[in-house]
Amino acid sequence: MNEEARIEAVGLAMSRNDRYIFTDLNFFLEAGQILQVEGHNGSGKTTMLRILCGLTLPTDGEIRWCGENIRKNLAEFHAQLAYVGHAPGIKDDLTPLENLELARNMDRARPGVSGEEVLERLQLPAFCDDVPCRNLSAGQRRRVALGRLLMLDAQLWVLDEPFTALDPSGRRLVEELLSEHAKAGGMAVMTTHHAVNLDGCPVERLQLGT
Amino acid sequence: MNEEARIEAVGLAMSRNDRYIFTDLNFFLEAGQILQVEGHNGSGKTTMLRILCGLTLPTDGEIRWCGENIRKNLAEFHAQLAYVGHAPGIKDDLTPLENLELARNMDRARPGVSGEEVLERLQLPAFCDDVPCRNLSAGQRRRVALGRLLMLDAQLWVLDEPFTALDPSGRRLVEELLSEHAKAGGMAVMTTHHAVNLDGCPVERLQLGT
Amino acid sequence: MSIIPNWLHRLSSPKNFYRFAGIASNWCGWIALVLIIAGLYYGLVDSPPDYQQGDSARIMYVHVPAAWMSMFVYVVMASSAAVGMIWRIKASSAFANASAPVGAMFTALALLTGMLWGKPMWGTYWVWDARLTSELILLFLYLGYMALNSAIEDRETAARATAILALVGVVNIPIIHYSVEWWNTLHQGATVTKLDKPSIHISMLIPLLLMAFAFKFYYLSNVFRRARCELLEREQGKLWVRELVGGERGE
Amino acid sequence: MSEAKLGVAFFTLLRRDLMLAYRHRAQMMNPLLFFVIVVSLFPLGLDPEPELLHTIAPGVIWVAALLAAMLSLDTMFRSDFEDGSLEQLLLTPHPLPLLVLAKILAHWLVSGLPLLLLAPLLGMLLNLGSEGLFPLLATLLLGTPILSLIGSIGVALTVGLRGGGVLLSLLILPLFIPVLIFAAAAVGNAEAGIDITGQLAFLGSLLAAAFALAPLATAAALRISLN
Amino acid sequence: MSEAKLGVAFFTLLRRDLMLAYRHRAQMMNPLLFFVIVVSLFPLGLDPEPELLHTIAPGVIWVAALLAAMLSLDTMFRSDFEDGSLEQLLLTPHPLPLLVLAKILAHWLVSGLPLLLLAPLLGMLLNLGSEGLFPLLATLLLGTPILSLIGSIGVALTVGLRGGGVLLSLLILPLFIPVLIFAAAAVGNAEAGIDITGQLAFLGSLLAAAFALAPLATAAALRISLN
Ligand code: HEM
Ligand SMILES: Nc1ncnc2c1ncn2[C@@H]1O[C@H](COP(=O)(O)OP(=O)(O)OP(=O)(O)O)[C@@H](O)[C@H]1O
Ligand SMILES: Nc1ncnc2c1ncn2[C@@H]1O[C@H](COP(=O)(O)OP(=O)(O)OP(=O)(O)O)[C@@H](O)[C@H]1O
Ligand SMILES: [Mg+2]
Ligand SMILES: [Mg+2]
Repeated sequence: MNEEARIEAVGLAMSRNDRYIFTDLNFFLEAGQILQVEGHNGSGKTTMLRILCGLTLPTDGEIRWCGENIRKNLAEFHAQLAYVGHAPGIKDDLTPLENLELARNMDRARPGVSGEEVLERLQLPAFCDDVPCRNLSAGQRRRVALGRLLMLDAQLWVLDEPFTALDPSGRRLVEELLSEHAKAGGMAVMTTHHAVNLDGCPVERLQLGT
Repeated sequence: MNEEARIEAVGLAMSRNDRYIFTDLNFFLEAGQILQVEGHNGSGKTTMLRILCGLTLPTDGEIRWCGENIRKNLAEFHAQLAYVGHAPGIKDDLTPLENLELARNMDRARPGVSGEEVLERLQLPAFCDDVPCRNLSAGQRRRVALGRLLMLDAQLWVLDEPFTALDPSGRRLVEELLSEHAKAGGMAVMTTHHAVNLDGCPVERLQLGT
Repeated sequence: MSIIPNWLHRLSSPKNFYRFAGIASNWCGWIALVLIIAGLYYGLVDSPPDYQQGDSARIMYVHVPAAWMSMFVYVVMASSAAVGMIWRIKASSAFANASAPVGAMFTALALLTGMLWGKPMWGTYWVWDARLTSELILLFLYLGYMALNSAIEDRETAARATAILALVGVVNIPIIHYSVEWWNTLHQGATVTKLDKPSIHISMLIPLLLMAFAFKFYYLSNVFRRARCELLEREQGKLWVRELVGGERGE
Repeated sequence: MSEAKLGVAFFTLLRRDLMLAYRHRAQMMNPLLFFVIVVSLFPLGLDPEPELLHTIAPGVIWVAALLAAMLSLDTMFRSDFEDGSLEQLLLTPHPLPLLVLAKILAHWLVSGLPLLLLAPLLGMLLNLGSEGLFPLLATLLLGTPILSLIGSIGVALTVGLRGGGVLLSLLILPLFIPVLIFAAAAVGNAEAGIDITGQLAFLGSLLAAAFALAPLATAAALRISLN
Repeated sequence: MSEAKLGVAFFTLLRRDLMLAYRHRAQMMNPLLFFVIVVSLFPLGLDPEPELLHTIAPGVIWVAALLAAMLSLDTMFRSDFEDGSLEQLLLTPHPLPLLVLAKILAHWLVSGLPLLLLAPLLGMLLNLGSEGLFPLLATLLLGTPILSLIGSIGVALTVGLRGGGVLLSLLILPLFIPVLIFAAAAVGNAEAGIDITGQLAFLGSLLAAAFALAPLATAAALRISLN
């Protein structure tokens, strides 16, 4: 991974219905760092993450990837990005494996990783292999969605409440993934209302809406 | 509230696509008790709660309210019930207040409670009063959905992951509501992957899918 | 449960039904074959040509029984779907599901033979009169039933949803039957099924009835076979199926 | 102890649906505009000879009404299903068929009634004679509620399914056909000076039957779809 | 370091949509059946005289094709929007217009092409003469891709909205009208023995323009809808 990578928010402001949710937000993140965005309900965390990905246009300010506004070269930025939001982003009519293969082929794949390995890592029960995702429980679907992180070769992970619907073993799994990612030089921005415990990795915090 | 109230599951079994999720489940709950259903992802918690409400037909077994199968008199059972599931059950195009009034008029209302009081209790910011719910954040919408518990005069609460998307203050609020409800003789069945801390109220536990 | 007679209840367990259906399917198949041969012989060789329509009238021996079957099967399908829904009898829902494609086939056959017959009689393959149209609707109802059935994943939910659809569609059956009276149409009025006295010659009536029964038995044979397959699939986890499959493998 | 009141619930639900429609006034106009557009497509697709238009007017107006009703049906339960309001409806202590009836009534008021108001104008566009106008209105008045009632069954059956929209059409269009045939024939006959009380009586009895049975079937279908 | 390949992504997306359609074979048949049903509605609503049917055949078939295309459009992005796949599509490193093109192509293969195969049969039912058949097929071949292309813009604009279905019709039906007019006129003319190369050329250039512009517009609309 790129050791020099750096994502930066400069003077970010966002208004919805003529009410500012946040103004003049500045922060940056470098390779190997993890940022947890905190704030009460409605403080603008989801909105901020979507701006960070380039899905939503901020009212003011910009996001810079390696010093350059992401709008300049969105494709290159997206090649570095993996996003798991509130919506799972998986097709209900396909099996978990098909969904993972799909994610791989649509984006920049992590070399040498097979769908089966990822499924194993996600601890889905065996019968799930040939069951369409619509028949999975909330937590099982969440796991499939998180599988995207393992299939893609992305340096920046953006995660919106990744622990939702996961049982304790699932939460531990995500924590492991995060600390491995950070150790390999990746970076991650996430929101969660829960304490995260990544062994050995410091977690930066950003407080919104104080 | 009815001191004699009692809900009981007798020999419950459920199969989905010819695979049994659980079999021969028996438990009961009496006035003033709270039951937390636990289990790993996919162990059948959501399915069980929907059976308990009478939304889903079990493959085998039955639910009894005060000793009588709920199918015998579904209307009377539903008059005692408030359910908050994965889906919020609120209309996105109405304001929070309109949603609460709606819940009240469609069901058995708690006497002497006004929508404004409930909104205050839910700690929604003031500007939310005349904003349609679609413009609220995930946690704010969750709070409106939980408002139903305060508007209705229900003895049995059934809650599927009520803490999802709530910030710490929201979680404390739900815990307060639960312990008040139990002290007043109500009963509640809920699922959550997190530890709950109701001061003074013991919480029964039911483990699924071991 | 007490409403169902005991023997029916026992028969309706998937295992017993599976065995019964196997035997019934074979018997009905043979009976159908014999009746078809007899019917075709009397119909095509032994009966006189129609005094008005000549030899083209012989298509009647396929058209009329097929048209009757298309309606009969729908009623059977709807009733057995309803029974399956109300008492949650898997065998009954499986029977209904198996009926749908057979019924659709008979309907298509009635339409097709009707069209072929229409060309010499009315000078066109198709007219939009009430009977023809309502028969076409019947085909759509069958197709809708199958589409809904395959769109719902959970078998039990699918069975109950399609039962409602089938019951609602029954309205169409009297419309088909009485359409010739309600609207003035090109199509023949009732000739065989008139209550007082059939206005058809006996030498034509016999092969017609033979073919009608042949189609009924063919339907039973076919539907039992399909229902067996569906039951096997739905009960694949059950002990009796595993025993059965294991036994046939010679283990 | 408080009691849940059925009347209050019925009117609350009715008012809620009307209010939601009103909040989306633009969308409320949609079935209407669709109706107008489809009707006006025909003179475009065909040779616009007055004589021909006159002949096909009743059929075209009725087919358009049917398609408009069908398109608007799709929204009847879908949004309630998606946001969980439907579950909550099933969990009230009131008889579901009556609540369903409130929703059907709202649907008709929003999407059926306006067609009635617009029909005279379109009839004029298509050179429909003045003898045909009253029968057209009468058949629409009797027929559009039937469309809402029967349609609700189909929507309830398909509400949880992917691509439900087209499946829905497949299920209910055949059931609408008798209405179409009788209604269009009535208008045509009236123009030709033939008595149409028979056809109107048939539509009326169809309406009565649908009114009695459709809410029950819809309620049962909803329970199944949510299972 | 691995590279994301555009070709792979294009065909993966195309294959995915075809596979999803195939998983729901029954639903794949739906636009077709809808087409058939609508065409058969007309003779019901009208007086079924062969002469009349013959005259209105091209118009009716084209209106039905248009409605069938429109109904099936609704599913083009909706399920992707609801389950978040659309967001993910926007976040791939590939040019969005090309990915959109893959989806449009899949849509046409599933819902436009089958209409072509069915049209001769329906033409026969409506007494369309054999001179009209080839032009009907030619116009459908040129016209249905235009419907998919233009339609995708409308779907992209309305994908996040409630009751989008009807709104969608409203947005795109007017855009479809030129196609309808020219195509139906071409078939009618051909039957009357008039030369139709002009009309076909017009449809062809419309197709070329839609092919070049629609994916760009759709991609831009999607970005806006997801903002
Ligand atoms: C596509 C065209 C046609 C269709 C869809 C059709 C459909 C039907 C149906 C549904 C019935 C059963 C009615 C009932 O039992 O209530 C029937 C019966 C019959 N059809 Fe056709 N028919 C077609 C063409 C014809 C033609 C061209 C003829 C001959 C002129 C014909 C002669 C008859 C006769 C004789 C019966 C028996 C009537 C009775 O006794 O009930 N049909 N047809
Ligand atoms: N509609 C359905 N059809 C078939 N199988 C289903 C359906 N819904 C759920 N299942 C299966 O039933 C099992 C239990 O699902 P359920 O949603 O009840 O789990 P859960 O305990 O709530 O899990 P989670 O903690 O992830 O929410 C899962 O294994 C799932 O695959
Ligand atoms: N589409 C929208 N239109 C108008 N306002 C919106 C929209 N989406 C969100 N908002 C407003 O923006 C604010 C921030 O919303 P956001 O979803 O980013 O909060 P959040 O921090 O993610 O909250 P939560 O913890 O509840 O998920 C909220 O007050 C909400 O009312
Ligand atoms: Mg959020
Ligand atoms: Mg769950």
